[in-house]
Amino acid sequence: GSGGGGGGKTGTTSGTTPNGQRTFPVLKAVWATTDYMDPGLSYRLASWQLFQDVYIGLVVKAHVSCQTSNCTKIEPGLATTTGTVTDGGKDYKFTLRKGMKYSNGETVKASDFKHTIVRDFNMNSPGIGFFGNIVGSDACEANPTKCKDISGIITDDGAGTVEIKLKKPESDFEFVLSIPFTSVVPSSTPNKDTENPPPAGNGPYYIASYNPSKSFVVKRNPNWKKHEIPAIPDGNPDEIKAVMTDDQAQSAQLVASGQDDYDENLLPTDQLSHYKSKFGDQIRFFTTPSTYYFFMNFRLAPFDNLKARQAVNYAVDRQQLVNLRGGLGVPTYNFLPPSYPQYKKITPNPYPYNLQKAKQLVKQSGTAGQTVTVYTISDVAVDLSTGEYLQGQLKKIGYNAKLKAIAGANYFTIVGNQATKAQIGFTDWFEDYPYPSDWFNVLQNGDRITKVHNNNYGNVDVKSLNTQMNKLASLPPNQALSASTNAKWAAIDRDLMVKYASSVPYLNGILTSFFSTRMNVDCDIYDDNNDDVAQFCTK
Amino acid sequence: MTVLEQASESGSAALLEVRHVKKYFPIRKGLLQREVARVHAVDDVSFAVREGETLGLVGESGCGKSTLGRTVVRLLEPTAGEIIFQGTPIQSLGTRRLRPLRREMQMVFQDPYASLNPRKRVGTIVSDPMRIHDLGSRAEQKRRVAEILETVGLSPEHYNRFPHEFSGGQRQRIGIARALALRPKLIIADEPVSALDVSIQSQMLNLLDELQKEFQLTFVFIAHDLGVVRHVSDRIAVMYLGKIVELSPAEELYTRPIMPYTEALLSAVPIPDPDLAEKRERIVLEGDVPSPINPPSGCRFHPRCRYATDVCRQIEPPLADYGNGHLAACHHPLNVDKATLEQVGVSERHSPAEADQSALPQDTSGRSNPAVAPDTRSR
Amino acid sequence: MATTGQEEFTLDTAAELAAEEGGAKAIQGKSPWAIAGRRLRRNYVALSFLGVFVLVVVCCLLAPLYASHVSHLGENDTNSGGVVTVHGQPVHVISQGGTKIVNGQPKIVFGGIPIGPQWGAAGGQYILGADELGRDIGTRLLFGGRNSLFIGVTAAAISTALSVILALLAGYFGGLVDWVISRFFDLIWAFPVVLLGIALGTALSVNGFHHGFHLFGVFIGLNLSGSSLWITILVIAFVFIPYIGRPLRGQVLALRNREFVEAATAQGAGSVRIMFTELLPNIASSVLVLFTLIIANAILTEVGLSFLGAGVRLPNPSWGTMIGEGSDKLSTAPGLSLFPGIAIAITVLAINVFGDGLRDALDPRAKIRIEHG
Amino acid sequence: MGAYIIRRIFGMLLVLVAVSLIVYLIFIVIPGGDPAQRIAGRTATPANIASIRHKLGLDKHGFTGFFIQWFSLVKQLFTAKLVSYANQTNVVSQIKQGLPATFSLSIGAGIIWMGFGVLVGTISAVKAGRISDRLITAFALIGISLPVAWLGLILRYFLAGERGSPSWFPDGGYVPLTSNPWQWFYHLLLPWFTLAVLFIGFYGRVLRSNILDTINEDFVRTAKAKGLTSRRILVKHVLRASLIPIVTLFGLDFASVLGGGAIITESVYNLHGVGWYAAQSIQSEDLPPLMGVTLYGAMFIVVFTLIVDLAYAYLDPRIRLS
Amino acid sequence: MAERLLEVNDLKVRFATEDGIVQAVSGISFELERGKVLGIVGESGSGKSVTAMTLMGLTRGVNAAFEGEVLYKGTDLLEVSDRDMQEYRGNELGMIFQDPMTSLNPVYRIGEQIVEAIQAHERVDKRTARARTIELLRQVGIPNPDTRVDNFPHEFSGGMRQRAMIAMALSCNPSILIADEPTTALDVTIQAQIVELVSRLKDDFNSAVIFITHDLGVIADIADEIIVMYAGRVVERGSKRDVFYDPQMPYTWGLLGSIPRLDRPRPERLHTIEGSPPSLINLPDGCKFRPRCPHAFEKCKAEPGLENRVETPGHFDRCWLDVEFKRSHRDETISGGSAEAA
Ligand SMILES: Nc1ncnc2c1ncn2[C@@H]1O[C@H](COP(=O)(O)OP(=O)(O)OP(=O)(O)O)[C@@H](O)[C@H]1O
Ligand SMILES: Nc1ncnc2c1ncn2[C@@H]1O[C@H](COP(=O)(O)OP(=O)(O)OP(=O)(O)O)[C@@H](O)[C@H]1O
Ligand SMILES: [Mg+2]
Ligand SMILES: [Mg+2]
Repeated sequence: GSGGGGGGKTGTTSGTTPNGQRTFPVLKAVWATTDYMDPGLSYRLASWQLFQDVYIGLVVKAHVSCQTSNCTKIEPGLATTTGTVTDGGKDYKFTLRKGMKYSNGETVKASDFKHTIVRDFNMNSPGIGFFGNIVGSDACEANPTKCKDISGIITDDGAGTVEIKLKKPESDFEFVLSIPFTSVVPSSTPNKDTENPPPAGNGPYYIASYNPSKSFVVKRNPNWKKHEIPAIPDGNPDEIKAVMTDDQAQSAQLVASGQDDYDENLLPTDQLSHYKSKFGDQIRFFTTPSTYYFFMNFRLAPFDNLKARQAVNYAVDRQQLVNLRGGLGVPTYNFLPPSYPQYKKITPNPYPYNLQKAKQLVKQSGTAGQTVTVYTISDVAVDLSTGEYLQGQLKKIGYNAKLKAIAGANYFTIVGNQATKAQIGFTDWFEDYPYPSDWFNVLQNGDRITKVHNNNYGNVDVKSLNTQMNKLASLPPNQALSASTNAKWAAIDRDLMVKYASSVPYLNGILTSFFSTRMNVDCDIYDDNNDDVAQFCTK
Repeated sequence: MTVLEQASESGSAALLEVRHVKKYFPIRKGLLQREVARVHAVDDVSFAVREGETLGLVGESGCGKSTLGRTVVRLLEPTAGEIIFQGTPIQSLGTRRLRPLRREMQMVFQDPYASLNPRKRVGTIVSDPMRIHDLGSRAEQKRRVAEILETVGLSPEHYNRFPHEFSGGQRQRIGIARALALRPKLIIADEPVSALDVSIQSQMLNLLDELQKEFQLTFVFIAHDLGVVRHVSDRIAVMYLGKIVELSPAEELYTRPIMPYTEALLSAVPIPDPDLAEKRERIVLEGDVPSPINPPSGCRFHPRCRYATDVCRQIEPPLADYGNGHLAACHHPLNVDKATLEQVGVSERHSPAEADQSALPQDTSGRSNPAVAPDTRSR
Repeated sequence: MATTGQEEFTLDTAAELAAEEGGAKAIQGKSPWAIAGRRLRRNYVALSFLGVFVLVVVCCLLAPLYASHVSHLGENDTNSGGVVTVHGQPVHVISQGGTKIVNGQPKIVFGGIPIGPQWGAAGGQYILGADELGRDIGTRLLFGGRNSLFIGVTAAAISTALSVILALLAGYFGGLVDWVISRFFDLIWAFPVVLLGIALGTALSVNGFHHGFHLFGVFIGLNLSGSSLWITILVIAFVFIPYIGRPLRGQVLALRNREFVEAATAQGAGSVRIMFTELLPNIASSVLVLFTLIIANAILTEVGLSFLGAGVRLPNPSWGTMIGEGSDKLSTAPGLSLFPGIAIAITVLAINVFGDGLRDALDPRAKIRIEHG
Repeated sequence: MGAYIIRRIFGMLLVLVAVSLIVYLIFIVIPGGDPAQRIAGRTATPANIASIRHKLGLDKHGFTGFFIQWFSLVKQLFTAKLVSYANQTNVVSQIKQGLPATFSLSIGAGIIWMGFGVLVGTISAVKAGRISDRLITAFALIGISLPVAWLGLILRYFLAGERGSPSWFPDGGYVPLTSNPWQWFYHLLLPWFTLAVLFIGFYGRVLRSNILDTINEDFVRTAKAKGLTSRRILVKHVLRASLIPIVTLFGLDFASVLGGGAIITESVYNLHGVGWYAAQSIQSEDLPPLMGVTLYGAMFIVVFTLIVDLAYAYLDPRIRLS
Repeated sequence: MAERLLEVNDLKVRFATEDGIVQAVSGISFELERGKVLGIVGESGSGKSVTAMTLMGLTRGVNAAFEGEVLYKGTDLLEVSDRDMQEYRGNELGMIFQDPMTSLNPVYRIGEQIVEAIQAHERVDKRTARARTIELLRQVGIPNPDTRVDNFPHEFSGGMRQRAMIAMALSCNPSILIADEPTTALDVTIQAQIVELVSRLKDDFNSAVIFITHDLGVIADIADEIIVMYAGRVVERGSKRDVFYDPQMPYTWGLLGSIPRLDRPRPERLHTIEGSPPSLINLPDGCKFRPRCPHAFEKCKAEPGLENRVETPGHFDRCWLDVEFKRSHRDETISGGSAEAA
């Protein structure tokens, strides 16, 4: 459609939010570096945090704080509703809002959605693994760069409708539609990394320029109409100017000195108390829906032995691993993070720290004295120390433990390769979207074990639970979030962690947000894994 | 008669024969390290050394004396020519085949400081050659070293000392001892006394003399001091720019130099006698020795020669025998009487059609050799 | 003719020395080495720094004793949850952090700060403090020193040995051999040292180095696991080759034209004999000086590589890895990188000062360029 | 001369080819570094990986595969098309972006270390044996004994940053000269000195011993016999001759720093220059940027080696280039 | 009587070395008049160069000690400060060294180095200085001086370099030219050129020359007065004819006899001075030549003074032997075996 409609109503960049006059001209920020500034390619928190206000999909995650509200809720985005589901959960229909425009002036069309998914395939996007359940995606999966069309996606630009046909019901499909890989970009976007400038945005902002690992500038989308999508706030800063660095100390100092307003990086754990005492409430801490855990390989000795796995669970003092992060973590024995409705805290504490018992179990298992290599990431100091800690503990309980540290960029590829034969090691998981199948089915499901690029690093394979997970992952949306389903997920969590001791979850991460003194931290909404920059306000 | 014929004719066999030896050093340049020029360090030199004699080799710095010496003992590979030692051509022998011959010919070097390994004890330096050739047991070697040290005038106590603890003259003795260790037949001495003070130099010359008698040594004695060469040599070869320009029995060279270069060289030798020095007429040669990269055409001495004529510029004079084993390469030989000249026939054989009248001997009969005192001339 | 004039050497001191040495006779029969030794013996500064170096080495060698009798913690023994008694009071080795519920609100308690230097207050434990896993810095410093020194000395030795052989071959044979070896030097030289070191270090540390062949059932080659110290040693040894090889080749080239080499050839000595008995003793003093220089530089290079994660692999301690590990805890536990840094500075300084004295005594003109930037 | 330079340039190209081959060799031994898997990301399908493998030519094996892959890397580098395996950024443009920081660091540090090195060396040689010489020598020795990484950390900790101690200097980072010259200078002061300390000590010592050697040269005696003033002898005869080897050193050191060799300094101070980029790529075991940076660095070293040789021939007329 | 330029009285020079104290020069005295050539001969290490360089103030240093006087036109040069000494060097006293290869700075053009010497003492502009340089080069016999002036030292041959050194030394018209073995490194033919040049220029520039050599032949050509040095001492001093025809010191005889001479028949054996020169650190007692002297006797255990023992005035020696004894015995040393051979 033409849909140029009431664009002229406000037409200016100054505006107000429901909270009153809170807009301000420039937010200066320090950001972590990221891999790409393209929703089809990027798979990092640093860029996804921006994308939530720039690249909008058919549906969106609620822009609310997980600390206080239910942040797992899905709300309509480009579509007018969260979709009409028919055919027992196998057919999703959406109607686009009228008159939406990209920042480059192009109109948002239904066919852009299909183009976006095809583009993902063509670019070998890391997101294409999410699209395997769509009818007609097989050819594209087999030969992504040659992908032309996906028959299961039917769009009608005139009517503004998008219909997606699935091979079988999928509990989390609505959630999948909220991640940046499905955020709609104009059909004119080339099928490759655009680098600078990134693809045109369709949210309240667009990324005006991007200088990889150096800086970016985000501006208001001139074609965004006020309150255009209810779930998405219009945003306060008129412009966001960010420099990018991974040096936590430097980035904190830039904000401390008032040169910048917001530190997207974690505060250096070493200086937490210093900053806290000096800047008090300008620093906020958020527990994220993330779990740090050690995987143990079910297929390799000694961890093919339940007792050995239990011994490791007893030997890991969660508190010490929290200490390693300077206190930025909540000890856990669950696999799922607490913010999930499916979470049920495992009580009583299944594995109180007990080296004696651990040693005993190792002895009983008959694996004592075996050589165990602990894998961890070499270029993140905390991860390295965590690996060293585990190695030290394994030594104490009777293994001949070795350490193997691998560069972060390569780490998961290497431990995810069966040829590596990684016995035990560090790993963590930050959700893609807030549904348990993103955890259990990806990370703990024996049916999903692959030869390379395996995400189930421990090759966890409990037949009965596999079936259960598969079943729970293929529910129509109306059943996916029911109380009984939630309870079943919680049971899986408990069985895996306690009965099978499949992994050693040890903490849920806490992240920091550090604001300069001119910022009003009360506006800070920590949603999912990120602050929502659009909602920042000054004092 | 050629040099070589001359050697064999004289009865005793030639120990060393050098035939048309050339040694050019390439000068490389450019993208592919092409050879753009050559230093004609030794250019077609022939001579023979009889057993037991001393052949002196004199010439100015850079004329190729050392290069010739080194080529003869195969420290350098000759560019062309033959080197026949004890009847064996050695110019292309491999290292292995050469080794036994090395026992028979040794070298003494000029610089008493550079020619001894500063990190070795005297005993080791002198016994090394025996060790290389596996001669005798350790004890025997040691005994022999003591013997040799004594022969060259050092005391056996010096066995364990290092070269830096010796004076120049003593070092040179060590160098000689090393050369003697294998009881060689031939010793090439490359300016063995040039670096020494006169008082030490005379000790050395006497020593070499004694050794020659004692061990029946044959010497090729390189020097630039005409006085020294005369003292030690039976025959003397004068080199100029890579060529032998005159070869003569020792005394005759001083009394009757044929080549103007020899004449000038002799006249330049300072004489430690104020009256004689004042009296004598000096021939001061103009300029320096030309570059051996582009040696002058014809006679190589012509740019500095006061008798030079056109023929000298164009035609290279051959080494001709003026009788009595006295050879010279010159278009204008000095101190030669008509009869000899005719017999040699320089003008007919070596002056082509354009050879002018001037290619005749200069009349030098009235002039004595300026360097030599009258009383010796009569001898 | 004139002496170097570097020393303030007046008539009085000379007279004293002459009397002491019993005049010129005393030096008779002494090798150049003995004379250099005599010079060195007079250089009290160099000697005392040699003493410092020896002390460091001895301390590091005694590390196991320290671990078993003083700190009661091994080099890799973690003790993160542990408690020590300081002045009779129990103290957590690592301060305990986490979230506490205060007034119904979760509140973050910062933790993970290791105990600082106790200087004996904890009965020999944690004299220099603990690291973030509760390991004893003192113990690790000594064990780390063992590794660092071992790496420095071994790498320098290997590098020097290889360079000497290459320099002898190149300088002696000249021609094609020289061309090939010189180009090899050029090639390593063309790499920035640190970059090449890190690249090699990183690449090899992933899976180690396993190349070689079997000959009659005996394995000939190198079989190193990724965490082996030998990887770091070989990498450092490799990158320094041209820095020693080039100056030595120059010296050999100059020596090769000296008359004593010709004399040896004229006697019929073979190439191997000439290289090893004529040439080698004459470059030996330079080799020695370069060797000390390279030890110092190898230790420093190890720091650079380990700091960038391409050197010694954790949990093996080395001074370099300790600095790297401590680098992000400078404000809460400065000792973590401060102590190893000081240890390196002292050790390297000692080697450098002694090396200087050695060079003055042996007096070769050794010049060497190495970057650590 | 012209032919000489052409020959040298030809030789330089050969060295660069060899360097690229070695870097490539070093990195193919990393078994886990399969670029295809890495590009594909954490949720990739086997097909996805296969197609990337094909695109990169990784599916070709054996000897030819080796050369095809190497050649394609080098070709892409020279056509500025080479992209990183880790995040697909263009290597050449990343290096270009690092140039301002690296050049600022190198040039500033170079001026400092050369200036101070010459000063220190000259003073201590002229005052040889005196207290000032001993002090300078001691400082120079300490300077070359400090590990750069440690020195940088300690300086950054004590003099910069937000750690309770007064923050006299900014805590790392680079401000472009064009955006704020003062901040540029201010941000670079610490890195300059950190990088320069080692060189100052080293150059000072080398120069000192060169001067003391030169003072004993015959031509210096001649200059004295001419009746020149001691200052003129020092400057015109002694320093001139003593500086020649220093020029060589400087050329090569400077080249290596310009070429991204100041990896540690750039990393410690988080200066996003070429060295920092190299460190990042090394940590992520990312071949293409390393190939780029190494070749870039090698190019500087090779070019400066030529410049040094030319300068040498100019400074010392005895040397004839051939 | 010509102007007396230089008077050296009992000059002593000692150096401290790590092996002990070197008595390089122990009591040397002489005078020098304008227009005269003083030849100094002696073996290596006898202190010739140290004497010459001490005159120029070039041996000063922390490890050197001096005694005695060096009076140049009445001023004691040993007392003159280093800074003021600059005025004398080059200007009043010019010096040429043995090794022309290393004595010129290889990195500056020949012309530049001479211009520098001129400008050090005279306020003249570059152009004038250069013109003078070219003139000087012409005077010392360098062909095409106007182009050669811009050559580097390595483009000159040894002889030409020594000529350039002479030009440099003479550039400021010094009253005294000190030539320290200027011909030793050169070929005989070139040596002859240089000797001739020096004696010619001495007259052109009206200066005095101290000519150091170890070659008695060279000195026979050029010197007016001769000093024979041994172990840092003057052992004989006299006019050229005195020293050559009436040598009083057995050491001088030995020197004369050791030379294989072209002007005499070849002797069977050369005369030699046995042994080698003494170490300057541990000098023998008494006459320093005693250990090597074939005529040494009891008295030689005390060191003889430098005295005039013959009828010719100005002829000094250090020998206890009786003059008559010497006159009757010296010929067998000097002429060696030639007497028998004749
Ligand atoms: N290895 C070499 N490469 C190139 N040229 C050389 C080499 N060795 C000698 N020459 C040249 O060959 C010529 C002859 O040199 P040689 O050393 O034989 O002279 P010489 O007569 O021994 O002189 P001197 O009296 O100075 O020892 C000289 O011009 C010299 O420069
Ligand atoms: N600056 C110095 N320090 C110590 N010793 C010195 C110094 N200068 C000269 N000597 C010593 O003084 C002695 C005399 O040396 P000098 O150079 O005067 O001898 P020479 O007669 O010139 O000998 P040559 O003929 O070898 O030039 C030598 O033993 C020398 O080692
Ligand atoms: Mg020679
Ligand atoms: Mg002298």
